[in-house]
Amino acid sequence: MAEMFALALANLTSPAVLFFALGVFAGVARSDLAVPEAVAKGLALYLMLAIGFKGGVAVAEQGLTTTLILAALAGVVLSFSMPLIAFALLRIMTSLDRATAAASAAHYGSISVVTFVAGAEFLRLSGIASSGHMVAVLALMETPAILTGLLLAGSGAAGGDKRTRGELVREVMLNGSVVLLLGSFAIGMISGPAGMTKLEPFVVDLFQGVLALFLLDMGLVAARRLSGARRLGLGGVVFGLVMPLIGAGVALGVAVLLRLSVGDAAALMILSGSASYIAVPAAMRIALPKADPAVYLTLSLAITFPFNLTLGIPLYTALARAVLGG
Amino acid sequence: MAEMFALALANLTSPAVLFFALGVFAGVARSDLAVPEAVAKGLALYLMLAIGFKGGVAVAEQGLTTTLILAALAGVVLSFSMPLIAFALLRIMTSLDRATAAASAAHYGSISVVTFVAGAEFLRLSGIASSGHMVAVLALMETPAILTGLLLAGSGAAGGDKRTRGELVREVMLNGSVVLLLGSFAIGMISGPAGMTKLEPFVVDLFQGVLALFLLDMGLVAARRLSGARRLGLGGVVFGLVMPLIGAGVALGVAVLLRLSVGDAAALMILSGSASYIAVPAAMRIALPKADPAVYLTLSLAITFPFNLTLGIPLYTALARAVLGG
Amino acid sequence: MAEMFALALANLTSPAVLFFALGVFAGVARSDLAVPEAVAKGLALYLMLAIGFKGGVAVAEQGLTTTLILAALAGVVLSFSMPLIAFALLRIMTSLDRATAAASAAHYGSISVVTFVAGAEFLRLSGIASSGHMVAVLALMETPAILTGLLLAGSGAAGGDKRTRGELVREVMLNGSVVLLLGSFAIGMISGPAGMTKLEPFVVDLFQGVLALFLLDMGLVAARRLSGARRLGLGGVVFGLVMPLIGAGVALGVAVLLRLSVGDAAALMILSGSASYIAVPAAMRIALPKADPAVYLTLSLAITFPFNLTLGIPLYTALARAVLGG
Amino acid sequence: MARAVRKKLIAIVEVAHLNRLLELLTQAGVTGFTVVDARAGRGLEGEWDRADFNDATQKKLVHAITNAATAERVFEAAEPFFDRYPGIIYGQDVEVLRPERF
Amino acid sequence: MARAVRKKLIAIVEVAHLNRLLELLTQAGVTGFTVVDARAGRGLEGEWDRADFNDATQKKLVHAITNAATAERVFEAAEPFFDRYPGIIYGQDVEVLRPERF
Amino acid sequence: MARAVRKKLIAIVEVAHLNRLLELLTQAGVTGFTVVDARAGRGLEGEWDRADFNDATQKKLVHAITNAATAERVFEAAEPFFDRYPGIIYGQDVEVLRPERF
Ligand SMILES: Nc1ncnc2c1ncn2[C@@H]1O[C@H](COP(=O)(O)O)[C@@H](O)[C@H]1O
Ligand SMILES: Nc1ncnc2c1ncn2[C@@H]1O[C@H](COP(=O)(O)O)[C@@H](O)[C@H]1O
Ligand SMILES: Nc1ncnc2c1ncn2[C@@H]1O[C@H](COP(=O)(O)O)[C@@H](O)[C@H]1O
Ligand code: NA
Ligand code: NA
Ligand code: NA
Repeated sequence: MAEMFALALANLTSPAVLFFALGVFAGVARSDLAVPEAVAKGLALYLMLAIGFKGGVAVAEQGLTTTLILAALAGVVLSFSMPLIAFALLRIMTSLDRATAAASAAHYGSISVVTFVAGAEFLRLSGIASSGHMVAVLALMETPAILTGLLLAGSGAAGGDKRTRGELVREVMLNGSVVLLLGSFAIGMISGPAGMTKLEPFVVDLFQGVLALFLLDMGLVAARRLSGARRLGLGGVVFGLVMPLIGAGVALGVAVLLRLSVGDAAALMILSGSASYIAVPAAMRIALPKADPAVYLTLSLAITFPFNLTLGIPLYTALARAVLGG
Repeated sequence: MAEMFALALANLTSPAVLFFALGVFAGVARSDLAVPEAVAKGLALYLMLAIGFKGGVAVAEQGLTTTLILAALAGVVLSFSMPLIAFALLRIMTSLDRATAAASAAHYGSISVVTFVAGAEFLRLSGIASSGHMVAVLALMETPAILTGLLLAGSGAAGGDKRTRGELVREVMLNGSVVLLLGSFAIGMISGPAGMTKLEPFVVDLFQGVLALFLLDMGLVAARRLSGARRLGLGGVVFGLVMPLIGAGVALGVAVLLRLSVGDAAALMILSGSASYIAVPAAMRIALPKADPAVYLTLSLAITFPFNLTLGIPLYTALARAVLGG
Repeated sequence: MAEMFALALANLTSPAVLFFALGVFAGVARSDLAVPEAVAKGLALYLMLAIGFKGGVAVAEQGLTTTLILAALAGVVLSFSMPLIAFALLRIMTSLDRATAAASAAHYGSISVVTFVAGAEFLRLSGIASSGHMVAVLALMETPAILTGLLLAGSGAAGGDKRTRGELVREVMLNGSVVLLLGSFAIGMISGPAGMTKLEPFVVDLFQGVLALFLLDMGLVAARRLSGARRLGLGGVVFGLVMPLIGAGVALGVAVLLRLSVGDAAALMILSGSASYIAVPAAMRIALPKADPAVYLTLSLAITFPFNLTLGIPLYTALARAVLGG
Repeated sequence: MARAVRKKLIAIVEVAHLNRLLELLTQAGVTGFTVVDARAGRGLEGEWDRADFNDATQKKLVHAITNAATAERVFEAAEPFFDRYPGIIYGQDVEVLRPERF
Repeated sequence: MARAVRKKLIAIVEVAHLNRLLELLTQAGVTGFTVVDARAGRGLEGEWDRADFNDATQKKLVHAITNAATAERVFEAAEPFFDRYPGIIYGQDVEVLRPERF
Repeated sequence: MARAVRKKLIAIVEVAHLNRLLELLTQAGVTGFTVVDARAGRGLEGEWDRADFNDATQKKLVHAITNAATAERVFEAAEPFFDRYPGIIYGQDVEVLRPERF
């Protein structure tokens, strides 16, 4: 218990979380501090390349196991199903229109790469590192939720556009972040430890620093999005805090069923509790242009992400430990 | 003496100075070599993050001392007062209008982060490294000069704009570079050596390389600005070479009074002798839009900065040693 | 023999080549994966700075030797003369107009920095690392081909523009990539091992990672350019595959004459077999605006570059070994 | 000297729908266009800014010079397009060199 | 078909004064605008270039389509604005779809 | 209120020829201009895109507000220019504040 508090405190005083807080502060105080768009995108590419590659190398070293296959299945099922819960809650708790509620719900089935990355680091420091293959689970969880979101939106989706649903799915599956994550994972698997020798200073040593700079920018963006919280209403804000707990809770149940290790269980909880802010918004603008982006971006970036980064991750980890021991 | 010459030579043949020279050469020869704007800004963010963070960690390890408080006070006083001397000289030596002279003077009270960084490296190689807390002094010196500049400009400042002086000061204090420097410093202090373990490969190992690339770009910019030197006239150019000597000289006097260590004295001289090229120009465009930016940017970037980088730093260090021993 | 196959396979499964393949895949599948322009340019600057600097330090350590002077001479002669062969072949094998054929031919006399870099890594892994001074040869080979190209284009070049040929040559020689490469080389020579101590984590440790990210982008660009292959016709495509073999073959003959080491011979073959995609296209837009850029960019980026990266480099290395022993 | 007059069309469109708009232009007969990145803006849907590192709400400006008949076809096709997707389109007369190009 | 006519305003303004200009537009009744980054330029104050890594002299282009009455209010408010700050503003007629938006 | 009318010129030009075009403008008497980066486009020579990390085919937009006489001089000088180099130029009337500037 005391140890968990110490870890939670270490999380809050880690450079990554503090740089996020600095970004939020600068944004709220309306400083002109800004990370150029191209640099922010470059940092995002780096993070996805590095995380995918390291995951792939880890799997190359451990081999494909049934645990991976089970965890992957669990992830896909969670991604498909969480938007159903989120949609129901949003319809009850808020007065959002159907399209916006469906689009927002899709975000909660999918995942946030940066939340996962911060969580993986926290697990490592807690001595219960998750397996490398959880990166594959992460990549697989990115897109299924989008399909559920489209179903929930009903006939309004892509309203009358001549594009078939098939084309939509193709565009969504080929989202840049999905391709880079899965591609880097595959490259890590193929080039294995020999490849790691070459890329280690790049993908491992620099990682925490790049993450800190990226989180500074995420803080700036979150602060800008905070102004959209009024549009959400109290119901919306509460949803953004409760939904990650539900996502993580359901994932814990699944992890118990599948007898995942504590680390993998916590990682699955973090994934399930996190909300997408890159792949899903892009897909929603294509498929549901009438859904209000201010709503889902505010929910995901300005409410759920900060919650997970600061409190969610230590909480999920503590729960995983309490339930699964370790 | 011979040792000082050897160090000065080592300075001139260090990659950082040589990359600056390469940039100047490419610019003067009108090569199309260019560092994309977003990359240059990204490098600047990195440098401020790294320098702030390292300074903060250093203070976390050493604790807050009276020396720091004294040096900080000295820095603030120097920043407030140097523009007075600069303004008087500019009015005597050049025919610049009042607003432009006031805006230019403000640059010389404030500081140049890159000059400080190059100087800190020089001091380290000279075996008289300055304390980590000099970064805090640097951050505190950025803005006071701006206020003096506004006072000097008189009623012309913000000419008739409805903004109150209070708003102006807020905008100036929340300049992105100030926020990032002070924020990173605070993060370094809070996360301390544990934070450093995570970020070391990023903020320490890469530093010299990023600095070299940044200096390449500064060389390109300085060369572009050189064409503005005609507008300055001989008086202006001489001012740009003499003023840093005065700034450093006054700082040396202050350092003797406060009994600073040789390293800290040299660092204070470098700060006081340097001229801002990010925070102050931005503030002057807001507060004194009628002041001619070609004048102050040329002075700061194309005259004072190259002088300090190549000759000023070794000279100030030699003076500090001669006067304070060590 | 078996060893060569193992090395060729290692090449194909190296992260660099795989990231290139990922880029091609993403581009062909029309994923929206993209490296921001500014980031791609920043990576290119880094690669040229790093390769130039490392080459210069290597020469500072080894000193200027007759081998270097001979190799440099050979490189310049190859650069001047290969466009003649390329032009003749293009006129026979394709129906391109004179200006486009001349512009394309110029690309094959010049060199591709990334091909060289990938080749140098391959040679290192094969245990026959080339000398540091081959970077100087590379830099010297960039521009002579452009002059030959202009001669081949005849009076059409710069058609009626008032600029003299002298101005054109100046612009070409001051191309940003040429200046940065030669400048970094000079800085490496001047600052030597002391400079390397400072920059090593930047220019050495990160190199493979940055290269991988850059190759991802090159894959994306190559895929976009592939659509231009139709315009080339079969003759053009065959030219793009045969010409590098001819370039490498001639270079091997020269290397035998000059008694270069196996590593240097292979490096010269790689340079001669590679085609420019930065300096020469830029020069051709200035000097031969009527030549079709889709043709030469497709040839260089979408045909010759992928061929060299995957098959050419191991092949040239095997040939160099077979002929020169080692 | 009186120059030939052509129509300049400008559309502001979201990045996800850019390719669809360019197809629409091409099908209407537009032979040339230039795309420019927008940086920030405000419209019916509220504000957006490129600094949001998220492409979801990024906008592009598309300029195309074309003849009057083609412009009219674009306007007709654009009506349902901008019903569905965010953005605006407008036109104006411009004087051109080499009018036969457009 | 004759399209409805509205006014397009374009202002070139320094980055430090952008927010003030947008406020001016909003107060005059403008409901939509799009900002574009300028790259380089020359004016009364001399030349500037984005490559100066220094935001001090960076400029932005602001486009806004609006109705004639609002445009007139903007012009009036812009006069003292551009007396104080560097930059220019100009207007032109454009044909629009969905004129009720503006 | 009726505003003074001036000419706005817009040229799209390749990055390698930008300085030549600016010189041409200056020689014709243009005193101010603003350059904007284009992102992608299509013309007689086919498509191009900035993402090609290669500057060879990058384009810039040059805007310049000037008076009618200067605009005419620019058009005349631009004819041989755009015969030789890729790109287009066109003009239109705009209403300006402070007309004596242009
Ligand atoms: N009146 C306008 N003037 C200029 N740009 C506009 C205007 N209205 C909308 N826009 C641009 O078009 C985008 C989408 O508009 P909307 O569909 O109204 O949200 C906005 O974010 C602006 O960038
Ligand atoms: N006549 C013009 N045409 C186009 N842009 C201009 C013109 N005059 C000024 N500008 C732009 O507005 C900026 C500020 O102008 P100024 O206040 O005259 O220095 C210049 O740097 C240009 O980018
Ligand atoms: N009709 C047009 N409308 C807008 N931009 C054009 C048009 N034609 C050409 N351009 C732009 O000018 C560039 C060069 O044109 P071109 O010389 O026709 O290849 C193209 O790549 C476009 O960016
Ligand atoms: Na989730
Ligand atoms: Na100073
Ligand atoms: Na070659």
